[in-house]
Amino acid sequence: MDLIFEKSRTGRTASDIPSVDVPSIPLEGLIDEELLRKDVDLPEVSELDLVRHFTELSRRNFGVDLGFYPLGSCTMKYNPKINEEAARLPGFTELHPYAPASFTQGNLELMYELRLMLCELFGMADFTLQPAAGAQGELTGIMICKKYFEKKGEKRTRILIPDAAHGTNPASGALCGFETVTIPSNGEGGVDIAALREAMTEAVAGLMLTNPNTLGFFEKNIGEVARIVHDRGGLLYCDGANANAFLGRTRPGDIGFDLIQLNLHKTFSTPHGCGGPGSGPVGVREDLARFLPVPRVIRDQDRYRFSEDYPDTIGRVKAFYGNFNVMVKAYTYLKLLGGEGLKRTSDMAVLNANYIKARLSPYYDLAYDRMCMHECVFSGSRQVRSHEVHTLDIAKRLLDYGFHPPTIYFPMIVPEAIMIEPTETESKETLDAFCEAMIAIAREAEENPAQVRGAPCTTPVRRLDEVLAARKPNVSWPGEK
Amino acid sequence: MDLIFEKSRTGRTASDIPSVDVPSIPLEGLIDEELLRKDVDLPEVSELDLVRHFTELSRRNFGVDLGFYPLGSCTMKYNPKINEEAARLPGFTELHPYAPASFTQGNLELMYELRLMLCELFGMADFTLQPAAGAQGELTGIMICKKYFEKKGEKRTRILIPDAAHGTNPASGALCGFETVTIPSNGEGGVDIAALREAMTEAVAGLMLTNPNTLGFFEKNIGEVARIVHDRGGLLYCDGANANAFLGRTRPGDIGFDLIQLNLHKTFSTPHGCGGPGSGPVGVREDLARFLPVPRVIRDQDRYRFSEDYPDTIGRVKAFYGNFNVMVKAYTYLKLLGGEGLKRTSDMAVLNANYIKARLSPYYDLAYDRMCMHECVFSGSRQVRSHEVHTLDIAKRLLDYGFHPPTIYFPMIVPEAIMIEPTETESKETLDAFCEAMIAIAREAEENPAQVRGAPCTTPVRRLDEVLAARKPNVSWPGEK
Amino acid sequence: MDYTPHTPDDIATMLQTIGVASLDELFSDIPEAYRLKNLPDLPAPLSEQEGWRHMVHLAAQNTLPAMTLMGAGAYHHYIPAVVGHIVGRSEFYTAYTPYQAEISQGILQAIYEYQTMIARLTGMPVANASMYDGASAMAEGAVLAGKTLNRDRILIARSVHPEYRRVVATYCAANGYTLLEIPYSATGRLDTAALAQAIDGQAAAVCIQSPNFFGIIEDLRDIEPVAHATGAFLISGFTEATSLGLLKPAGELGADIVCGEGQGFGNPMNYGGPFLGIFAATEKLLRKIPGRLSGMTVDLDGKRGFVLTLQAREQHIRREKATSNICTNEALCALAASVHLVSLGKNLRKLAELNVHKARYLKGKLSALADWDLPFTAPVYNEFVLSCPDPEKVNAAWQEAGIVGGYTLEKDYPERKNDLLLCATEMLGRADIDRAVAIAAEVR
Amino acid sequence: MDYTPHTPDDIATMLQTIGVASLDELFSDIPEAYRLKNLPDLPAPLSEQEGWRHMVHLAAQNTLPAMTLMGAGAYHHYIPAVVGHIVGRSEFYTAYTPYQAEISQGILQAIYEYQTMIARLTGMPVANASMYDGASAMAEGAVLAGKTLNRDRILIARSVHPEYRRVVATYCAANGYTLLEIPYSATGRLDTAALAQAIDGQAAAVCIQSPNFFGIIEDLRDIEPVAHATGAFLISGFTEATSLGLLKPAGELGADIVCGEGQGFGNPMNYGGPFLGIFAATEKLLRKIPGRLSGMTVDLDGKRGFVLTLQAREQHIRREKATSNICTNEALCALAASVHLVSLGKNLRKLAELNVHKARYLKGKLSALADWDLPFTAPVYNEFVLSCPDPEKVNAAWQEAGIVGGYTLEKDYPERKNDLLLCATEMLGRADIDRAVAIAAEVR
Ligand SMILES: Cc1ncc(COP(=O)(O)O)c(C=O)c1O
Ligand SMILES: Cc1ncc(COP(=O)(O)O)c(C=O)c1O
Repeated sequence: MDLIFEKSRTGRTASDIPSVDVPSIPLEGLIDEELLRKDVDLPEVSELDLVRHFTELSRRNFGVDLGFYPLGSCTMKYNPKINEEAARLPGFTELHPYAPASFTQGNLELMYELRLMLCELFGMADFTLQPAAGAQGELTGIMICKKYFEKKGEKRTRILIPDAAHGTNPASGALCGFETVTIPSNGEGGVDIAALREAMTEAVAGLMLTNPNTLGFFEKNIGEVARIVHDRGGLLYCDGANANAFLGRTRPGDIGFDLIQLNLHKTFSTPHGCGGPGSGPVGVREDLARFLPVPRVIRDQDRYRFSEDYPDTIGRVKAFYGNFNVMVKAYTYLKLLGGEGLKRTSDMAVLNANYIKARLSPYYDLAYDRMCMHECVFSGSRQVRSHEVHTLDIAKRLLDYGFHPPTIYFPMIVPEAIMIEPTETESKETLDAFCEAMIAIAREAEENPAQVRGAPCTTPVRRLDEVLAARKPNVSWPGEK
Repeated sequence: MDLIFEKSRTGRTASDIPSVDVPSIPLEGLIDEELLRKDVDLPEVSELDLVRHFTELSRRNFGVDLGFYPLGSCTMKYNPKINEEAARLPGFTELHPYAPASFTQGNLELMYELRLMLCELFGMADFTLQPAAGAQGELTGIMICKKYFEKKGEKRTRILIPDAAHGTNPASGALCGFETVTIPSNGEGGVDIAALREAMTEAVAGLMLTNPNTLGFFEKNIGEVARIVHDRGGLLYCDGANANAFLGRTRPGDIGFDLIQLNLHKTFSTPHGCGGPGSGPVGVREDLARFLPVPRVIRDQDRYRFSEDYPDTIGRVKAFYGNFNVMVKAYTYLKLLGGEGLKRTSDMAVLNANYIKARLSPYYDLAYDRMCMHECVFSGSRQVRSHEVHTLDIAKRLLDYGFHPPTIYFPMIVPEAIMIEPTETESKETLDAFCEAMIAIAREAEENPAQVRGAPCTTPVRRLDEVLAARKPNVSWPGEK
Repeated sequence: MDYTPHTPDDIATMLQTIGVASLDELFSDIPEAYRLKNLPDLPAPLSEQEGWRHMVHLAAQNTLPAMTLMGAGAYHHYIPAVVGHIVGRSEFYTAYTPYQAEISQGILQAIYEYQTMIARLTGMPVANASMYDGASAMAEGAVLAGKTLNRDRILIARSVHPEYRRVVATYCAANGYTLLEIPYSATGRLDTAALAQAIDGQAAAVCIQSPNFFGIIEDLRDIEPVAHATGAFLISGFTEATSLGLLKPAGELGADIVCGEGQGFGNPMNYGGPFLGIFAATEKLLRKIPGRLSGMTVDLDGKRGFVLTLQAREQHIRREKATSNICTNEALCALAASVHLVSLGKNLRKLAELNVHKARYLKGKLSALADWDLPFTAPVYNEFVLSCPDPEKVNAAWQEAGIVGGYTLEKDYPERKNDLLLCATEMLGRADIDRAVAIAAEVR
Repeated sequence: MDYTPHTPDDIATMLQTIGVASLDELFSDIPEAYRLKNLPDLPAPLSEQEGWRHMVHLAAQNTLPAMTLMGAGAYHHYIPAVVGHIVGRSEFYTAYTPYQAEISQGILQAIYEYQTMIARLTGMPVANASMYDGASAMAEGAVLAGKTLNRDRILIARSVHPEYRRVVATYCAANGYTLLEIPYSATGRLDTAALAQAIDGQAAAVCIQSPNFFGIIEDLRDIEPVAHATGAFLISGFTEATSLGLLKPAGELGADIVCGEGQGFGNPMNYGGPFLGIFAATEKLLRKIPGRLSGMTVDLDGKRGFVLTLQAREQHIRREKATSNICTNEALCALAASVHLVSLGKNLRKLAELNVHKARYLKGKLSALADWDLPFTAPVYNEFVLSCPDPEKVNAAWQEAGIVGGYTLEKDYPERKNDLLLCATEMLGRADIDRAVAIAAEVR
């Protein structure tokens, strides 16, 4: 379909600016003409053009509300509509971040309470709500680690990261100036204890562990892992993006994690919005709280206010207080579910993943054959070997069956990985339909591999030339010229 | 796709009723068990099932926001989003109709002002906002006529209706116990003056005239028509559903119409909602105001309130005050457009219709070849004669081109009628694209009539068996049995 | 602000294609004498921003009630967030009546599902796609009865909502029918003896309401035989849709037409409109009922699909012989009701029970106040009548506290000077009720 | 309330398929010692109705301001109704990052259009799909400069938003960079002489903001040569997106990176978030910039389409060598900005001018009050600094009237004890401004 620029016609408009109701003089008398822009080169369309354009675009997009979205590691659960309604209340949207605290007691109370609920759920002493997403939470966590050792007068330059970790973990470590050391996985998809023991020296700030990890496994030896890290004075960091697996079943703080970042947009059902906004709170054990970013919400008697009075803080990772409006959605969700609902959430998420694992394991190779948590990882190797059908082909073929594909080629340690996270909001019927599609594709791979390799064939565009896109990048419309 | 009943599974639910927080006893102690229902046989689905079901349904529906919708007589213009936002304000949605006037001054002011704006625009002395749609407006208008003659002690039993009229006109007349007499159209698509003169006896209550009429023509001889009706003591009623054609150009009240019903959901851009809700205010000349339905909003000093104190009123056609929330949208629209914007609205609506007429007249027969107002009517006769392609086929083929078809087979006096109302919010580019599709179909009718007759082929279902539907009506799901 | 996309160039080119020199020429059919010389004298146009500010200001002239104790035909219920989300999909709200079935399967299926749910809830085999509201639905029911039976008297219970009675009266007057009101008995229920006396062979219909205007559940077992004895139709109405979740369907108790107000399903009170007229009937009346019907059928390939069916009943085909003049109805309100009903599922029963308990609590507390009494004895759903020394004063006290109080019956029932009709839905928490009672208790 | 659809039957069947006897067994990998015995101690779960009531109550604990005179990094602008309508389409908001291009053409094209509009507005050839906010965008810009040039000093104007400086400082500290603040001159603009003195061959970037924190439009013509003399990057930031409609793009004035806050385009103030980080850069930096990029390409049939491109920059491919760790960004906020920008079109200029006029009017009225002064002389957009005897007292008076007042500069600039930073946007009508001034005039 046409770009909005191609629909533009000189003189059309979808807006009408109020007329100037105050005395005014020509701008040129106020600002040096050389500092003024010549032309605003934006599209000119009517409101109807605009609405049809974006409505049509929306109809070329797939969301959870349209169908099953088992994107591993992303927790694409259903986002209750009540969260959206609550977040649209003008009381929440219309306040300036510097409005006086007397105007914002509702917002402050919400942040304060959300923090307390997260502390209880994860067994941490305190939380900051400032980070805008999981990756920024990681960064914040690693900054806290860094500052912790600085304050102790220790110089630790390395950070350990399992090979199965999400790319943001090493990237966050690096962005904090740490040298990242990869810890291999063992034969069961857990941390290789021997390797960890060897790598965990006094030069190491700690271990960033995703738990359950990106293979969907809970770290069985977590006690041992924690001991090794702590024995060398290191910190145990939890990438909590997979927290949907264990709510009400265990608490990272109890296990020995010193820090954790959460992805509210995964676990607590705030929608992903095609890639944000998110929210990535960071929880810490008692003695690390003094390093948390400022400001922090505190309660004085019955009133809430911000305090900046934390001299050891790492500072700020974001202006203002974090993605407040995302917090409203997560808070609403937590209030509706309570402890009971959250436990059921994880129970059903894990049930769903194990069910898919059980149903598909005759047809696809399992990366590791053991009980999984909220997601399961297959390998498409069998299909490559036997029919030269790759995981990418299987994913694209799923589009023709009306499903969003799983995450593919991640974690990187599984060749031709297919990472399926059904989430708890999906019904058995949906899982069955998905499994049947996967089984049908496995059969197609045998009987008609060309069809799978040629997929998709029912989408608005067919497979796109990514190489061309990268070789000759066109990331901005040059216009008609 | 499956019915929601087919998706139902015992035990699922998308809701959660608050628990009883007051003392309670078993219901059987309160109400005779024989008066209680045994079972609530509604579908059982999760909130996600519900959302996916209705979202998928929505994607099988075509609205103005998706594309051109030139449905003649229906004025499918773009509905500005601001109207929707305004109508969602809790101040407008959350009030009980019997809330004290001190709680509802905003609502009352809105209704009062809307009434005044309509009076000014249409040159009428007063308006009622009570009718829920155009047809109920007609009914109200005819009831007023009836009462008027009753009060005068005259017994008039007939009402005159041109043959081109919308079906609601004769139906409304009949619902008021009038005998309807059809007035033929003249060779130019206007009222046949001689026939009118003959029919307009003292037994006739009046003439219901749609102006511009359903052929899209303004009644040129309206002065003469009014004189004939008034000379015999009759009332001249205007079906104002086509008011989009003349805003700011003329006023029915000035012309000699004694009553008019409007369709706010057409002219004043409140969306049609797949067939309602609408709003059908009725305007009257000074001496008919005493017959309007009660209650009416009045102003006492600076305060607004309802008054029932109109002894000659016809009574009520609806509980409460009409479709208030629809009025909010129309009011918002009127405030944004003002006199200038409304005049431009009609100018562009008429321009668009005449443009389509000019572009398509080489390819399709015009019902009458003259300047039209906001819509133009073709006949598909040429295509039937030459290629046995019917108007229905042309309409269905348009679906494949991505357009909503025009109104077809109406007005009934035009064989194979194709009634096109583009509205003012559509751009020349859209009109051109539509005309090109119509021209292409005219060509297809010559070259490949089977293709046109077999259309549509790109829709979720193909042509549906209407005969079967009427012969063996299935209007309620019997369930699995 | 205006929403036309025409640039000056567009206008010039289009005029040229048409073959006229100016826009004015397009209006030459309007006789000179009637052409406006000046723009209509309306308030100056506003930009969207100014318009929005104005609307927010206007809405703020209303008081959002702290609580609503009023029922009387409009009910304050919780509307799940999914409802607004779905009816806010522009594919639904910017569509017309589904004349082109192939691209309207969405609403046609939704309406078919709505009809099914309404049929099940009312206990009738068929339901239409909606009427304007409960009052006009009852009026159309009465007219249908008159036409079908060719009789010209309509009997209506005095315990039917006063505005419904007025609407029925207005439609009857237009059709030349006489309307007779049947009194209520001491229990608050229809006086069946009086009905038996009033009914005769010219009676086309007996219109009742249950729960009636006093909130009382009528006993159709007593009414049905009397109505049917002379061959009249029994038309059973309701104003409070959620009561359908609890009460035995009128269809199972012998009603010929069940009509009522569906607002309580998924539609806000909206200061009285749009509401949702529910209309259900016996199989026999299928080809005579007013309004749209979505019917299941198959396409050329035998695939299931839906169409507007039995259109031969309707005005656009049958014109003056149509069973009704209804055209635009309340489709989007019906969709909202559908979404709400699907959301509720079997919980509709639980919701209805909650309403009973809340009302009973409020009733109990208020009737325990000094000089407050319960004039009627028959069982109620979520509304009830109380008599107290000065209903106006009580309402004024509530109003002072931001509460929408009760309906003073005296307006419509001069014999009930001290009576107040009150309603309690799930929207009232126990603390709300206690507060309302405390305020009432203070009134001297 | 919970949102799982599992019936007891479902659970039993699924457990059987899996081959375990209970749900507990699924969690057997969690060492016994760490298994919770009790449910988390959270507030009792609420039904949707109760939850909604709670949220409405909580929102009502906030005061909706009568007007907002505060800018300082968050701006009160009118958001056209189309914005909410479009971002409320669930196809957009319930989707993930568009990894599967074939079913994500909607957002990919929308982001491509966003990138184009941002590129045009900033005068840069490329812009990314968004960052968290303006502050972190500037911090990432500084880190990018450091890494690209392999230098470890960052210079930042003291007239950059204090929180942005703090965020840049935090990111710099993590990377071991030193951060040096460059003072402002008496005009309120960057002190270019001080900059010339501070800059050396280790300086990776000069970070400035225009309009700066005092609302003043910087003259990049003076700054650019100094920054580039030693090969440092010129990073030009902004907090008020609508100023882009008026001011010559920093890209045309020689900036290497333009980054800033896009909230003013289509996003409400949201108490500070989510906001929208804008990041644009020179062609040379294309393969190094952080964040997502949508690129145009063709499909197998040669049809135009869009993909996430240059992913080799990103963490999921490059891991520790990635140019940034950003993953989830602010895509929906970027979409809102796009819709707003398309709605505005060339009217963006008119909107910006209106802001200038409103601010000038407010500034003129207040500075005419006794003892009120204008400490700076350089031209401003819609924010400006005023000095007055007691800024706190003025703010308190405004607060009393429901007005969010100005930003007291003393917090961050101890030398500016009497200064108040104020902002006027199109949201203030003349009467609002007059009222605010009248209140200020009363303060003694
Ligand atoms: C395991 C894991 N960690 C971290 C992240 C990063 O989170 P975000 O995208 O919110 O920055 C993700 C997101 O996909 C993840 O799956
Ligand atoms: C000319 C005309 N009159 C009356 C009506 C009836 O209006 P409504 O559908 O609002 O009842 C219509 C609707 O199509 C119409 O076109």
